[in-house]
Amino acid sequence: MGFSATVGGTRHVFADLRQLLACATPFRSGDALAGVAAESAAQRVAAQRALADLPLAHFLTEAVVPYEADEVTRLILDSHDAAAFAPLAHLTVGGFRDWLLGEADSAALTTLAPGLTPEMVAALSKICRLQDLVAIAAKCRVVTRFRNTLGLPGTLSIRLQPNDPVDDPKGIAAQVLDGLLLGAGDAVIGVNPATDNVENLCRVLGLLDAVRDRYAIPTQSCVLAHVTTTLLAMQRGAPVDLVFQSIGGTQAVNESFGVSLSLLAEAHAAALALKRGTLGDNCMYFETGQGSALSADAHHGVDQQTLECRAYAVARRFRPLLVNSVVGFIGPEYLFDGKQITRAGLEDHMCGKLLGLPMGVDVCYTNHAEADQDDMDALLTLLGVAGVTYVMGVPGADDTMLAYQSTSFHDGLYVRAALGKTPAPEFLAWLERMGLADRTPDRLPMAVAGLL
Amino acid sequence: MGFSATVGGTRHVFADLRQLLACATPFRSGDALAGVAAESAAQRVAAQRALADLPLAHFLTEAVVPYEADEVTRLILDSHDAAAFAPLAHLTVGGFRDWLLGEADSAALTTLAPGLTPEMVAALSKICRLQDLVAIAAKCRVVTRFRNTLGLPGTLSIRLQPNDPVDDPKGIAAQVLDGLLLGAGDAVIGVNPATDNVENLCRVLGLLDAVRDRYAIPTQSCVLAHVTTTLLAMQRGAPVDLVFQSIGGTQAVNESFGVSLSLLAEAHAAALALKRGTLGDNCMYFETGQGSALSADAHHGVDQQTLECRAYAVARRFRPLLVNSVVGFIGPEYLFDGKQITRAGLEDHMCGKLLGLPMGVDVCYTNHAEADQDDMDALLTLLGVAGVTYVMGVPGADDTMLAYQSTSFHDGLYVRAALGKTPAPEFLAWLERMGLADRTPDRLPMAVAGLL
Amino acid sequence: MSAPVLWRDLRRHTAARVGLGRVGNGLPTAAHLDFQEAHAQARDAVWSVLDVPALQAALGAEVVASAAPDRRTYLLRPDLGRRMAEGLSLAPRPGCFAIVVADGLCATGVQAQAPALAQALTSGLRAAGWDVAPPVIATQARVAIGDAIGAALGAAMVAVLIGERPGLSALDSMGIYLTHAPRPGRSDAERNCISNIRPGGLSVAEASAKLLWLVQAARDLGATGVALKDEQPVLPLLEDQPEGR
Amino acid sequence: MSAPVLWRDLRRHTAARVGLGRVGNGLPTAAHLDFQEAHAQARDAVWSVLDVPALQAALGAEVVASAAPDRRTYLLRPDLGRRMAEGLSLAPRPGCFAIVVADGLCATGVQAQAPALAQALTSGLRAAGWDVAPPVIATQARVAIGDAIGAALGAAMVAVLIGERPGLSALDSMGIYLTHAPRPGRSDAERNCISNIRPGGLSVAEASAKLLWLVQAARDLGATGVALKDEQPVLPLLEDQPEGR
Ligand code: B12
Ligand code: B12
Repeated sequence: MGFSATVGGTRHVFADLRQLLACATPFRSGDALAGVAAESAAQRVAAQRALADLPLAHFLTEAVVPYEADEVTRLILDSHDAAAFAPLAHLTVGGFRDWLLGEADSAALTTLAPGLTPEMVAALSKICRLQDLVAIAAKCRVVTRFRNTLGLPGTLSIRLQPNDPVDDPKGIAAQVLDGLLLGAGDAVIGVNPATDNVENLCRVLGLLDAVRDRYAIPTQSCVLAHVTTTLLAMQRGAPVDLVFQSIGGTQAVNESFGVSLSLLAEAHAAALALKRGTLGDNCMYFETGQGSALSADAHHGVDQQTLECRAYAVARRFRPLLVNSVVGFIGPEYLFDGKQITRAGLEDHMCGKLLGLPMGVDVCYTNHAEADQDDMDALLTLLGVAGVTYVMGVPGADDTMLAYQSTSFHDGLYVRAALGKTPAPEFLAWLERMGLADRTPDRLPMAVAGLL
Repeated sequence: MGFSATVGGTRHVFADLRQLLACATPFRSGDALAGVAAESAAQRVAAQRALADLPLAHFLTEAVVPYEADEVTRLILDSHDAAAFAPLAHLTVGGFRDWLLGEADSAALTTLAPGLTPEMVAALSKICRLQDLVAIAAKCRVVTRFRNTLGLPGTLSIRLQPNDPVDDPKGIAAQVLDGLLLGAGDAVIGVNPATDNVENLCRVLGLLDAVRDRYAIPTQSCVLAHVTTTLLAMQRGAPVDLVFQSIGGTQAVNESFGVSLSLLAEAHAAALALKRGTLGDNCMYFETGQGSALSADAHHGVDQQTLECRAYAVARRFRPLLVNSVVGFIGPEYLFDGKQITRAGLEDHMCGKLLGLPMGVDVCYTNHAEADQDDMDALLTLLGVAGVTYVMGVPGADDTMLAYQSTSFHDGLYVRAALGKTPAPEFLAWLERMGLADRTPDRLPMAVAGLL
Repeated sequence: MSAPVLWRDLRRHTAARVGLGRVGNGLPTAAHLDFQEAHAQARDAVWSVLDVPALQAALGAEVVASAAPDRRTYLLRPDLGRRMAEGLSLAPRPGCFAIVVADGLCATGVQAQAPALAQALTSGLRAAGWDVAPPVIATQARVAIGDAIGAALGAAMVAVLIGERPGLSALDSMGIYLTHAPRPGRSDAERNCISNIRPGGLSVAEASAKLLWLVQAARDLGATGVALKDEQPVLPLLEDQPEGR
Repeated sequence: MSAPVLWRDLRRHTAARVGLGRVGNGLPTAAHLDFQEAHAQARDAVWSVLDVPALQAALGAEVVASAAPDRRTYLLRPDLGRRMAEGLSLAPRPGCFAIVVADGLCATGVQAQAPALAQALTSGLRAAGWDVAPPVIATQARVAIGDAIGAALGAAMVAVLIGERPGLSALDSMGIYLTHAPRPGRSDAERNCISNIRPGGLSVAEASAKLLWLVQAARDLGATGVALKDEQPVLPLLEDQPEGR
């Protein structure tokens, strides 16, 4: 089945949904690399017009990656909630956009989420301007709980990310303290381990749990090792709050990450069984990012943003506490510059939220991309207005282990102050108790100082 | 006198303040065109370091355009308020930035403004990130009044810009109605006349005044003809609320615009004499924009952003109701793409505000620049967070006479809603009376419909 | 004409994008996509090229290139667009009235309208006693190239017919800039401008009448620019005209 | 060691940018400018080039170019960086252990550390009974070029020593990716990685010890990748070590 639209007197034809979606996507380097980008601005507009006229129901009949070949496609279609979808079943993609900007409210969006497929929201985002991405996302409410409550209106949380190039416990601890002193850590205190060593993993998990416990911080910790390594650590009795894993939007990219839906289900079950959450049992943490499937040659000719949305279908299956796109992290071959990173970050955020996920964004760039702090300040502010659930906090924005620049603890303070946002309520109460809510004392509170 | 700093082991030397300021400026095409941009990122950082260490007081001793040759330099130095400057006299540029981000509050900034020179705030902006430009500007309060009150905390006003390619009264009126229906027009209803014909000017002035009067709209009107043409119109008894003029940062660029300080003073006096303001007597409206001096070969080797700040010194002399940078209007030879436009817009806004001006920004781009609606959405949102006094409102963002894209009436609704801002209070009350505050009726309120 | 009743009826009175409706605070999808399409077209129009042979046939004109070697350079180097390319010269014609036809930021409107306008102008000026030089076509040109051309000719005045930047709703607009005693270094304060000459704007007939009025006034005043005010009587109000221009 | 008392004392314990102070919610000017300087340097480091002759002298290695003709192409076309340039071949050495030294995203760390690491590795592997092929230097290369090179050699395993992307605080970091039975099409799930090898990170000695451990385990398991877990015993906690590594 094909699609077509006329622009400037020329009729543009698109062979299938895959091509239609790809051509409708605002330009980004990864789609050019994959050879699926629109060839001209006119062709892009034509694809957007054809897409705008497409009934949402069509997405239930044409898969972009074959059902037989891909467990993510099967997950999407088999778990689709037709009852939730029913109220919108008559709309086109364009009508969906109009409804979202118009009458839709938070409650309606929450009810709707299970009725939406990743491809529907991907299509939507392709006909949205930046301000639509912001305004629609701002209507979504997704609240999750483990030891505190994330995603409440008016809050903006921070993952404290104290990475060290050799997982030196003192290096990690110093960064944790720095972050706490600057109000970060309510989303999670999460370390990317430098090595994949199991004993090392257990050691870092122990360290983070000890800090949290000692100061009774209402938050959760995570060490972002491979899920198989975390499973081993759980078997060895390590204190695992959240299970982390990088995921993608096709079975093949997940295989290149060494994971599958059944492996994730196993890990989820293991984490649930630990019952470490006090306020709730959302215990998974996922990262995604446009370009990973293409990098693994696992993209099936689908544009990277549609695949990114499909990764959210994987994520939502496991009721995660946190999900974030790593947007600028991978490199310029997928998102070339600040402009592409900004757009992708806001797309990912809105699409994830519409699908019902507690979306954060790693507002970041690498030194081989055409981007700088100004771009990050812009994206961070925009995401704040869009109601992002959380962003990263890295000392001075410089991750000395992962070699990229993310948002700093100071950035977190800036965006909260500029937009009148607060941390998660339980964490805010803790900051107030510690005398850290409004200022950072030059002299460390002694109890905290004792850690090093 | 020279300046220097060492970066990466290399010592970089800067011959004078002019070169130091130019090299410290984040890259933009206009400075490259002028041949004054830094040659490398390292040289730029070196200049920023040297600039950060420079005492603010130095700017009172070294002019970037010679005092003898330039009436703008004379205005800046002769009208400098040493008493207002005194509390900061001990600071360097870097210390100034720290103070602004730290202890400075709105009241202190208002008191300080007459003690600041354009070059001081230009220097400051060059060592600021985007978020600093936002955060510092958000602290500034500048309130002006004519028939309503502009610049109050929590408000964001819109210039309704109903331009027509032949100044057709019906075309203008239809656009005015459209804007009012969408909540725009509290900053000013301001037409750029297609021709510079005096009789035509009087006719358009009459039309706008009649609309305002008929519906008792608490706002002001303006036709943005050349100041000499407006003077003629005033002599002929036309209803002139605000006198408009484009201005620049050197005597020579102003000459290329056909204006001088004395001509502006004459126009200011004439407008004051009309006493048409009901709440206040701020009756001037100025536009500025990076690149105009270079375009007129009137830049004296000074970077375009420093010159832009000097234009604000001209503006503040006349206690204007409104000032805006036209930032993306002129073209890619000065600001190449969305990134450069975004940065410049936020620089202009912060610098103008610090100097005590009611700064708006024409968030816009031309079709020969590398920018699109996404860039505008980002800049608009950032400016909203920074507390911009007003932005433009053009039907559907498309100015059919000036041939560029500015913000639309819808954009105004978006940014107000996203950030919880309201129009000027008197105008808001009027919108409420007319039933336009929350929605746009499909059927026009009859009183309004009668206009066409 | 009946007063509008529905919001969207405002569209009857203007080509501006009024009465678009609203979805929440946003633009309805259809209006948004119309905008995107217009933007794609306007971006392409920047790269439109003068059909010089066709223009020459119509105008019988000489052709000079600016110092900007190509379109990209032209966009970033306005200084080059203001100068004639190295080595070009023009036969002097002291005291003449010079007409320059320049691509500017969009060639379409100039291509379509310059011949008729140059013709109307030439006969009007001749009737007023001017020695009108054959039009000069300038490519990759800015307004101020008229100063260089006018000086080379020794012209008493120059009118530059130039492509205005393309907008979303007008890919065919032309402007005229009139400069008395042209020579490199003239500032914009020393010119007068007539803008938005196109089917949806000022007609060729209106524009040439206005230009002839300005030329006469400039001759009387001995200058163009800020000091020269357009006092041409304005047309009657459009409400007295038939609907839809 | 005494517990820190002042916020800025945290800096004693890490090279990360802790204890920077704050001005309002912002970064103090000095810290901001330090960041800007580091960013300028890191951007330049992306363009650092392997001194191939020097490396060859140290390693006695063969050199292969990837299919990416230059740095800019390399950055945008990872697919090309994973293949050998057209027409290159290597003498087969079935069953060998292959060592590839690749520039990756920053040449500096590889230049400095690869010779010592290759040496330590070679002797360690030989001691374990491996036939170690002479190292192959690969330019404009991605990790997966090891699959192509390993396959060309018929290697049993390949270790790719590659420049990691430069960070603000590390312009000299190297990673090692180990792949069993290399051949084009291997996925990252089928490799193991050792990262952050540099003066401020893992030492060359630690890295080669870990790699030797992994190689041994991979031979036992008959695979690398997710199935192969690094169970090398970890070093004692650093609090028992002298301050400042
Ligand atoms: C970029 C990156 C990614 C990207 C890779 C996508 C891409 N196309 O580039 C994404 C975000 C997808 C990613 C995912 C993961 N990564 Co990673 N990644 C990095 C990073 C920051 C840079 C890599 C680099 O510059 N390589 C050099 C360039 C020149 O080579 P390249 O060919 O372009 O890069 C390839 C490899 O880097 C490979 N890759 C990326 N990560 C990993 C991880 C492993 C274990 C392997 C074998 C390969 C691999 O992907 C690239 C494309 O093929 C490094 C940290 C660092 N400072 O180097 C971590 C790093 C290599 N990743 C790491 C980990 C743990 C992971 C995950 C396993 C996390 C998880 N729990 O799921 C996943 C899955 C990896 C997989 N099996 O594919 C660890 C490895 C730890 C270890 N010693 O084993 C590192 C060191 C960071 C860390 N400490 O957390 N990663
Ligand atoms: C860009 C622009 C500007 C820029 C010019 C800077 C620059 N380097 O480009 C800025 C913002 C500085 C500007 C200022 C003014 N402009 Co203006 N400008 C335009 C615009 C939108 C586009 C011009 C264009 O594309 N030219 C074609 C390109 C190819 O040529 P160029 O060589 O690059 O452009 C030169 C001229 O356009 C010239 N220029 C720009 N504006 C004006 C105005 C006059 C009266 C003259 C003689 C020359 C002139 O500046 C450029 C550099 O030399 C036009 C509207 C339009 N749709 O065309 C209005 C327009 C030409 N400007 C207009 C006006 C009124 C002014 C001001 C007098 C406003 C004021 N009250 O101060 C000032 C001062 C002008 C001056 N004397 O220099 C009017 C002219 C009306 C008329 N018929 O006389 C126009 C038609 C718009 C309008 N209706 O308001 N302008």
